[in-house]
Amino acid sequence: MAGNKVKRLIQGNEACAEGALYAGCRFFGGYPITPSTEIAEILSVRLPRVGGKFIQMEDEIASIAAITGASLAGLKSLTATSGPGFSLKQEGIGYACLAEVPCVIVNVMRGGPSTGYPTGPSQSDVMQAKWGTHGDHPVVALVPSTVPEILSETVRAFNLAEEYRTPVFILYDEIVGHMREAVTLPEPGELEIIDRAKPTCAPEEYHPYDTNYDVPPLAAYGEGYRFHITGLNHREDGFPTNDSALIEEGIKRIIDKIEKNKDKILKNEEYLVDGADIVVFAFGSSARSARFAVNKAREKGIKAGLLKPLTLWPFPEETVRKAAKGAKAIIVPEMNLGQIIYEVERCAKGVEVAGINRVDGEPINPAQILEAIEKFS
Amino acid sequence: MAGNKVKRLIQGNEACAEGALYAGCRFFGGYPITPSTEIAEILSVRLPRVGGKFIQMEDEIASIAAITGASLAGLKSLTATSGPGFSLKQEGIGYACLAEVPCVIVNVMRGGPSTGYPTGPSQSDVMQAKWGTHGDHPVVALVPSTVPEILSETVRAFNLAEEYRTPVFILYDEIVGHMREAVTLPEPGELEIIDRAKPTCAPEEYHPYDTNYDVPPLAAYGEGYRFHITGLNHREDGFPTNDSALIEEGIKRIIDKIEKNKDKILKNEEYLVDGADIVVFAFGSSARSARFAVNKAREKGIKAGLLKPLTLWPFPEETVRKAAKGAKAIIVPEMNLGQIIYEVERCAKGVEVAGINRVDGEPINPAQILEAIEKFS
Amino acid sequence: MSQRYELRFSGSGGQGMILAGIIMAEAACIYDEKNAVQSQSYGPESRGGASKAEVVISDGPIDYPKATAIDCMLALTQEACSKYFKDIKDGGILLVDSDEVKELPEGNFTLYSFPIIDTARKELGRTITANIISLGMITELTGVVTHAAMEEAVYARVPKPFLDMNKKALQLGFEKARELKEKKG
Amino acid sequence: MSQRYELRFSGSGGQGMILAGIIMAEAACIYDEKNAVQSQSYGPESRGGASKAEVVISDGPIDYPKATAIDCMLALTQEACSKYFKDIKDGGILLVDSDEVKELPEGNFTLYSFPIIDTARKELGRTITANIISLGMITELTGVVTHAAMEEAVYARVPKPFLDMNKKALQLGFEKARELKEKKG
Amino acid sequence: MAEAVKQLPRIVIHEKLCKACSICVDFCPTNVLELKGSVVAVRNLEACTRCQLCDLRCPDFAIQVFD
Amino acid sequence: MAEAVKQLPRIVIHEKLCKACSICVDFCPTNVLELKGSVVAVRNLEACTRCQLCDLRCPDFAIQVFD
Amino acid sequence: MSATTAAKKKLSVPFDYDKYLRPGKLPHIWCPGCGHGIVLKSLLRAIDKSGLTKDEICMVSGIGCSSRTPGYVDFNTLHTLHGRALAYATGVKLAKPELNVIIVTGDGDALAIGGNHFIHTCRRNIDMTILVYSNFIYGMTGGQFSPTTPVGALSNTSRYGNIEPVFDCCDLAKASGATFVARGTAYHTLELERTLLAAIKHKGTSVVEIIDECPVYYGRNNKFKSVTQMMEDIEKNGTVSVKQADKLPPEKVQGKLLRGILHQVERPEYCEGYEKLIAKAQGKG
Amino acid sequence: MSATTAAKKKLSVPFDYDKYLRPGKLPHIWCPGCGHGIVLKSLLRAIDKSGLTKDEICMVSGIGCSSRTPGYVDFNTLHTLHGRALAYATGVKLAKPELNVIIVTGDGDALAIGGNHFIHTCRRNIDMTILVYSNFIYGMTGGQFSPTTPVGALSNTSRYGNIEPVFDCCDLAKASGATFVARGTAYHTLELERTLLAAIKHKGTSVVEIIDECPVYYGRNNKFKSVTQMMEDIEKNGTVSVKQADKLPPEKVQGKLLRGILHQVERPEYCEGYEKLIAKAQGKG
Ligand SMILES: Cc1ncc(C[n+]2csc(CCOP(=O)(O)OP(=O)(O)O)c2C)c(N)n1
Ligand SMILES: Cc1ncc(C[n+]2csc(CCOP(=O)(O)OP(=O)(O)O)c2C)c(N)n1
Ligand code: SF4
Ligand code: SF4
Ligand code: SF4
Ligand code: SF4
Ligand code: SF4
Ligand code: SF4
Ligand SMILES: [Mg+2]
Ligand SMILES: [Mg+2]
Repeated sequence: MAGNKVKRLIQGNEACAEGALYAGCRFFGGYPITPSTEIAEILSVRLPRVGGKFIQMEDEIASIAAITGASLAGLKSLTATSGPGFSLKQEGIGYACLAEVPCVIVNVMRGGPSTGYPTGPSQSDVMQAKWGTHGDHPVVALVPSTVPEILSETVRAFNLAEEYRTPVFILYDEIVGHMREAVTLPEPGELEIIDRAKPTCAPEEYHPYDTNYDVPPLAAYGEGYRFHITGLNHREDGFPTNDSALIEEGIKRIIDKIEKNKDKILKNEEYLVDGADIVVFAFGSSARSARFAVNKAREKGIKAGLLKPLTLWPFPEETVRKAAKGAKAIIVPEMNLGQIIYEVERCAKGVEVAGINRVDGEPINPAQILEAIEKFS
Repeated sequence: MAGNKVKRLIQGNEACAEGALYAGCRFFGGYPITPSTEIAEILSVRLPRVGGKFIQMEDEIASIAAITGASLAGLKSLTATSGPGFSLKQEGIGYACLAEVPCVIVNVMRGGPSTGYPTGPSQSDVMQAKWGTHGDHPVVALVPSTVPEILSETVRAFNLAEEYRTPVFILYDEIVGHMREAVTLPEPGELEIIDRAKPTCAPEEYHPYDTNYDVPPLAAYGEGYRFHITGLNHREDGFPTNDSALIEEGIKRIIDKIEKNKDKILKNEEYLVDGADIVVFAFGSSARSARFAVNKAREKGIKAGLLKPLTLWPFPEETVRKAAKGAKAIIVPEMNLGQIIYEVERCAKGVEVAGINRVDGEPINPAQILEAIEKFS
Repeated sequence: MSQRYELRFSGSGGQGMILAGIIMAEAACIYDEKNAVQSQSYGPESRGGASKAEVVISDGPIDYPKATAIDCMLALTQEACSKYFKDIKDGGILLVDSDEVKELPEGNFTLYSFPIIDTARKELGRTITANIISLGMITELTGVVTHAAMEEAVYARVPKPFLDMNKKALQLGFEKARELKEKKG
Repeated sequence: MSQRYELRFSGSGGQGMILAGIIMAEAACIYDEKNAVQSQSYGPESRGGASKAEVVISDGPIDYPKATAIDCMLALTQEACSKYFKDIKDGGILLVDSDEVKELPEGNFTLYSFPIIDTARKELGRTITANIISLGMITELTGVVTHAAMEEAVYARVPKPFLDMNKKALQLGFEKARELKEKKG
Repeated sequence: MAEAVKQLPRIVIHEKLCKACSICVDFCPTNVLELKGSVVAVRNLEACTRCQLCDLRCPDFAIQVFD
Repeated sequence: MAEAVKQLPRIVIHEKLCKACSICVDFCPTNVLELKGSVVAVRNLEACTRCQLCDLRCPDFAIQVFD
Repeated sequence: MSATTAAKKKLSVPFDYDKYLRPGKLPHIWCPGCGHGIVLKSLLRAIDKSGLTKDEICMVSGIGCSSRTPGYVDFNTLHTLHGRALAYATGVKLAKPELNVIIVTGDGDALAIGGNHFIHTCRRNIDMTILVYSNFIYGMTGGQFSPTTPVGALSNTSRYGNIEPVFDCCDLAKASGATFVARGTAYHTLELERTLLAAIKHKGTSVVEIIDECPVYYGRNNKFKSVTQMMEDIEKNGTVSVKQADKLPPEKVQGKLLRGILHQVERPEYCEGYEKLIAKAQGKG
Repeated sequence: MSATTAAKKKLSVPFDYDKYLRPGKLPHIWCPGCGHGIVLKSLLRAIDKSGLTKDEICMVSGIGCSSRTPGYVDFNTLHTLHGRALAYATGVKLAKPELNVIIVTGDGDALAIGGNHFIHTCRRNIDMTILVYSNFIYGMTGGQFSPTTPVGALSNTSRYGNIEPVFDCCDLAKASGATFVARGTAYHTLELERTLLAAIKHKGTSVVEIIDECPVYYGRNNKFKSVTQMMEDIEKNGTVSVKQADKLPPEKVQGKLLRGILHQVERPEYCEGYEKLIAKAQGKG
């Protein structure tokens, strides 16, 4: 036991709730769905203890709406769901993107499409996270693969949401969500906590989409700044516009604020990637299997490495490009029928890219990955 | 005027309604939304005249549900919407994919994200059409760019839906939707009409997901075949299963039925592509501007060509690869911030790929495209 | 490549500019053997304020559907005129209502000014016929569609009880434009 | 690479197999200085029928969280035993309840059979303590965690009023396993 | 003439806001207002009772009656 | 003994279906049934009134009473 | 126990449920003591009495434990999305009005996520029979409170006692326009059968709220000793028949839910209205 | 015309709407004669009387012509998604209970796509004031029938006459649990002001259905000669005040909508309930 710190064996979903509380989340709006429900259940008990609010809304659409409203009233807000609920939330996600409302949305991925296989793990909503809502919009998505990572990435998700005034997704599969691992709970002050910038100007001068900033400060309702928020394309001052130039400027800015800050948002783990012949690009629980396989391959003398993104969106294009340079092949194991491989293929020009896929509710096992490594080595 | 045929000047949305009626559509469930509403308005008048049913549901979710139910009861069914409604329908679309229910979904694209720019044209829901719902699923999407094409592609959409027992999207932008062009209405028998295969076996032997077929026949409710349909992963007989192998087999089959028949589903128009130095890959109203620009470029002696997909999903990978072979560059004009260009980049390895994008509610004009052609030539 | 001919009908909501555009397009593509594409201002604009309809006519296929270099434009209000005239191409035609459009725009085009609405009111008793008079004038001034095609197109579109009135309006348009042309001569 | 040790606790819903897994994992990663990952059967299985919990223990990081080559497995019912024993690795250990599991599986592993539930009933008056007895036995048989760690883990998890009973159950487990081992020699 | 001069109300019409819907005209109990082209106008100020109904029902914030 | 032999009902228990919820046991007006391990069993057939309540309330299609 | 006497007379031979069950599907997934199985049996008996053939019935459901019902019965069956059963059913019914459409749905499915389709279906008065299985909990997801969970009750998301007021499903149905509204319980199984038969026979939207029990999540969370106790406390003693309610002193009725047919009126049915619309459109009206 | 007398007394100086309007935003987008502007004015006068400051008010809306209101007023304003205003508002209110939340929504926004949030908000009895602008049509999308369009009425999607029965918004609100339910019209502008003031002051969910007019789509489709005629026929002659209804002969009330406060009761308010829950969770309860 490290010092006075509390080390506990907890489930992934529990770690998510702990991370949210640590990050300062004070509002949860959700609707139960397997396999994410524990997050709601835990927060229904824990939030009131810290003066926060938990509300079980009538559905997922209402949930994303409620957290958006709560965030605009000043609270760090969270919702958690799974595939079907994630699909339902898409319109509301687009709203939060365009209106630039910080919030965190967890999707504990289960088998799809449709009701699918509610208790089976999956990684098949990762492209949906990028393209699920209509219209061009910014996307930030984090993909932890261990229980401690769920905690720390949840904190990071809130930080990114606040810093960039945008919804942030946390995507992990049922395996990681329900698995128990030891976590040392961070003490207050141990992890950095970022709060959204609030305006310092006079209320009359406040523009919620002030183009002098990449990320304009966000006032909270009821604190003297009487501003307007809309899901229509709007001007700096928040009011709707039909002016083509302003419309384009507005949409571009919300995308640029992420693009420009990619360096700060991206986070990858590289394990033996330098000089590797075979690079495995894997995230979530597949990354665990991949690391296992990479170790086995190294034992066999194969120069394999693991590139594990923690930020999946924006996509680590440069990192993949670099890793692809020296490599013979990139292997992309995913619990879906091939999604992120599209991105890898796009970035890793010239190198063989091979997917390992399964959608049967079983994890991709190390043996499958090892076999592929051996084949390409 | 060609013979006795009726030639009429009609709007794109009107052509869609005409196409649906011609294809045998007898059920429309929808919820009004700009700029797709005319389709509903016209069908509310026309469907009852041919004994069909029009119902305005309480929202878009109910609309996709109602057309799925109606299709299972044997009627060819349609819904039409725009971005926000398309987002809301995503869960129901996944259901129809997994349950393999033929139906047609029109998205007349407007400016997004969120409520965005309701009266402005856009092409920014094309990736959503592929990835909008959770889980792996088949996608067929058609992208007409003229009023007559809207009519004929609507007929084709119904045919594909019926032939492959799957939802089919028709995506076009507000410009094409509201533009008027002359259309010669096809006479009965002039265009092929495909109806879904119905079972011929004894009711006791009927399996709605019979793996002996790529596309199993679909009985209609109330005609003696008492079958079960679910959005859970299911067995051949339609009942839910937790058997990993069957789950994977089921999902793969619905994807394979499209993959295997790609040749029959894909449709492209190639205009001066053979031997072209610069290929413009464009769809919808952007393809109109592109053809204009290509002609201008040819006048200037530049070997430009236009590759215009009518089927956008599945993506014409081979066609793009082939076109890329001899070319110096591929130009992808889209009324979004870069979506289909991802696919083009993925397929057109080695060739320069450049996007022309705008999201200001204005069409991409020929001059923009010409400029790009000149730049790369 | 075949020749594009671009027309823009502009005025305020309720003056029948869209109908005028549709009739022009129908005259071209149904009654003459040409191609035509008609499009219109949509959205917030359609609720009052300036309103416009565009028609592109050609012998060949029409790709880009919007007007960019206008051959002939009609403006029934000052607002519409000022807002939209800039796209008229060199050598094009601008027809305006002389009572409404007082600030005449300048440019390298032929300007015709005529009290269209007033004529509609005085000669036909209904200002709404101004759009049909305009169609007659434009047919005469541009020759982009035949008189016969325009006649057929108008007769097919207007409701029976108003047929005579509109027939008159169209003929009046032909006539007045002929006079104008002669004057310019 | 550091050594993985894989355990599987299986029985039927309600026998506390998941709790057993959690306690084992806690003994390893909180009270011993090892790493542990615990996972469990989920979903339809969790409604009656066979139930299982898995624990992987290692000195180093644990990547793949599921059991593939099991070092030690417990089976409290025949159904669980037959369903899950196949993953036991060569040289592994299988501990079964001798009253429940009559069809003993064959394989290259050491089999211990003991009336765990009956002992729980007779010696402690409550069959639910069978899982704690089992934990004692497995600790003794495998040595994968220290006795002290297991004691701490059990004491931290069970509610106060039942502490004594569970202390006894654990000690009983240690003891009975020692006897078994000695018998096997 | 010897009578106290009856002070007339002041009716302010914001012409830029008036959309000529005619609600104020039709509901004015004493027919004070009329539509003139595309805006409302005062026709008969004398008759005004200051009832404010025109203001109350004007959807466009376009008419006000001051005492 | 000279009395007409009272024909007893036949209570069929589908053991594979019974989930031992005890509803039939608890609601049987004459205590005919009992729980034995993980299934229900007939304890006192004589007392059965053929009221069918056990069947009617069994959620699992697990018990039937034939006359 | 009036059920006893009724049962004595009618059921000397046990009802043959197998006629309506799909072979090989039992045991069902419901937990020991779950009321959903009891309700299903009442429904099958009512269907049997209705004289409808299996081909004439289409059963539609959403997602939830209760919504698993269609998998077990040998009708045209459609297991849809959470909350959306009624919208799918509307499509089926309008496309084939000759089908007799029965919807089985939970309190969460019908009244939480599905509330909008619920009120709109009632409004349209489309001829369907809707069974709402009210067990005061989301069973399928493991015990979170629902719009019918009593104030103060415990659940996995109301550990401090639920503070959300409940819907009265029957009031809501009536205010929305349903033309047949009734309530039954799993305990009153023969009465429920009669109520369901009347609901099926009614032309227009029929809503029957059925109070049943989730011993696992609602029962355990709220310290019920047994299923039997739940059924006694909630279904037997917590309700009173409308027929008796008038005759009883107010204190015996207060705070209890009424059972039986609570509302029945005639109004034009939607599909019939649509046929008239078609006639009009075709110039035959 | 009792409004006349009332007006005479109170309003010798015209009300200064500018105090609450954002500068430079007029003219608004509403068509000539649209009732939404009239309603807004009643609301602003009611707010003025309530004594609330502009900072204390948060106005939330969905999508529709009526939902454009927040853009014009100088409060904390939130223009959300079609149908979802109440769910956003719930988040705002729960996060900052000291805000006075007012929702402006259309009959389509509130009762068609937004029906579920409507009934659940009423059920929770969260302290908000909901104005439903009922103009019997989807105005913003150009005139399709809505859940309040009368049977037989014409619209762009009911050219043969609407066959869908209507919701009674007030009945629905009451059955769902709203503790203040009222109706007003744009015509009865001073009465509406009083009703809205009472609604704002009420603690709990207040619903006010406001009958107003869409001359462009509902009016033209249904052959009304003018806005004035619409207001006379629908708002003036089509309604009767609850206060007078009792005194009038039944034939003068039948078929008319009641105006005024139709239902008002006290029940625990949601945010207050939540404060108690927090106290309990923190061991202070
Ligand atoms: C869109 C969506 N949201 C959430 C869920 C998760 N879910 C499944 S069933 C259910 C509630 C079931 O409760 P109820 O309808 O009362 O049925 P019961 O299980 O109690 O019979 C929920 C929340 C889902 N499947 N889909
Ligand atoms: C998800 C979604 N569906 C549909 C629409 C299109 N839409 C915008 S407003 C509206 C109806 C407005 O009617 P109502 O709420 O009655 O307001 P009104 O315009 O009549 O004041 C519709 C259908 C939309 N914006 N979003
Ligand atoms: S105040 Fe009254 S009388 Fe005077 S103009 Fe206005 S409505 Fe007419
Ligand atoms: S009511 Fe207002 S907008 Fe209408 S005419 Fe009178 S002043 Fe003009
Ligand atoms: S039929 Fe009646 S008396 Fe006989 S066992 Fe069943 S419940 Fe008991
Ligand atoms: S009611 Fe049925 S399931 Fe329950 S104990 Fe009796 S026979 Fe078994
Ligand atoms: S969880 Fe509850 S509702 Fe679901 S089957 Fe079990 S007892 Fe029934
Ligand atoms: S369309 Fe109707 S509701 Fe909308 S602003 Fe115009 S009149 Fe008002
Ligand atoms: Mg329930
Ligand atoms: Mg409306």
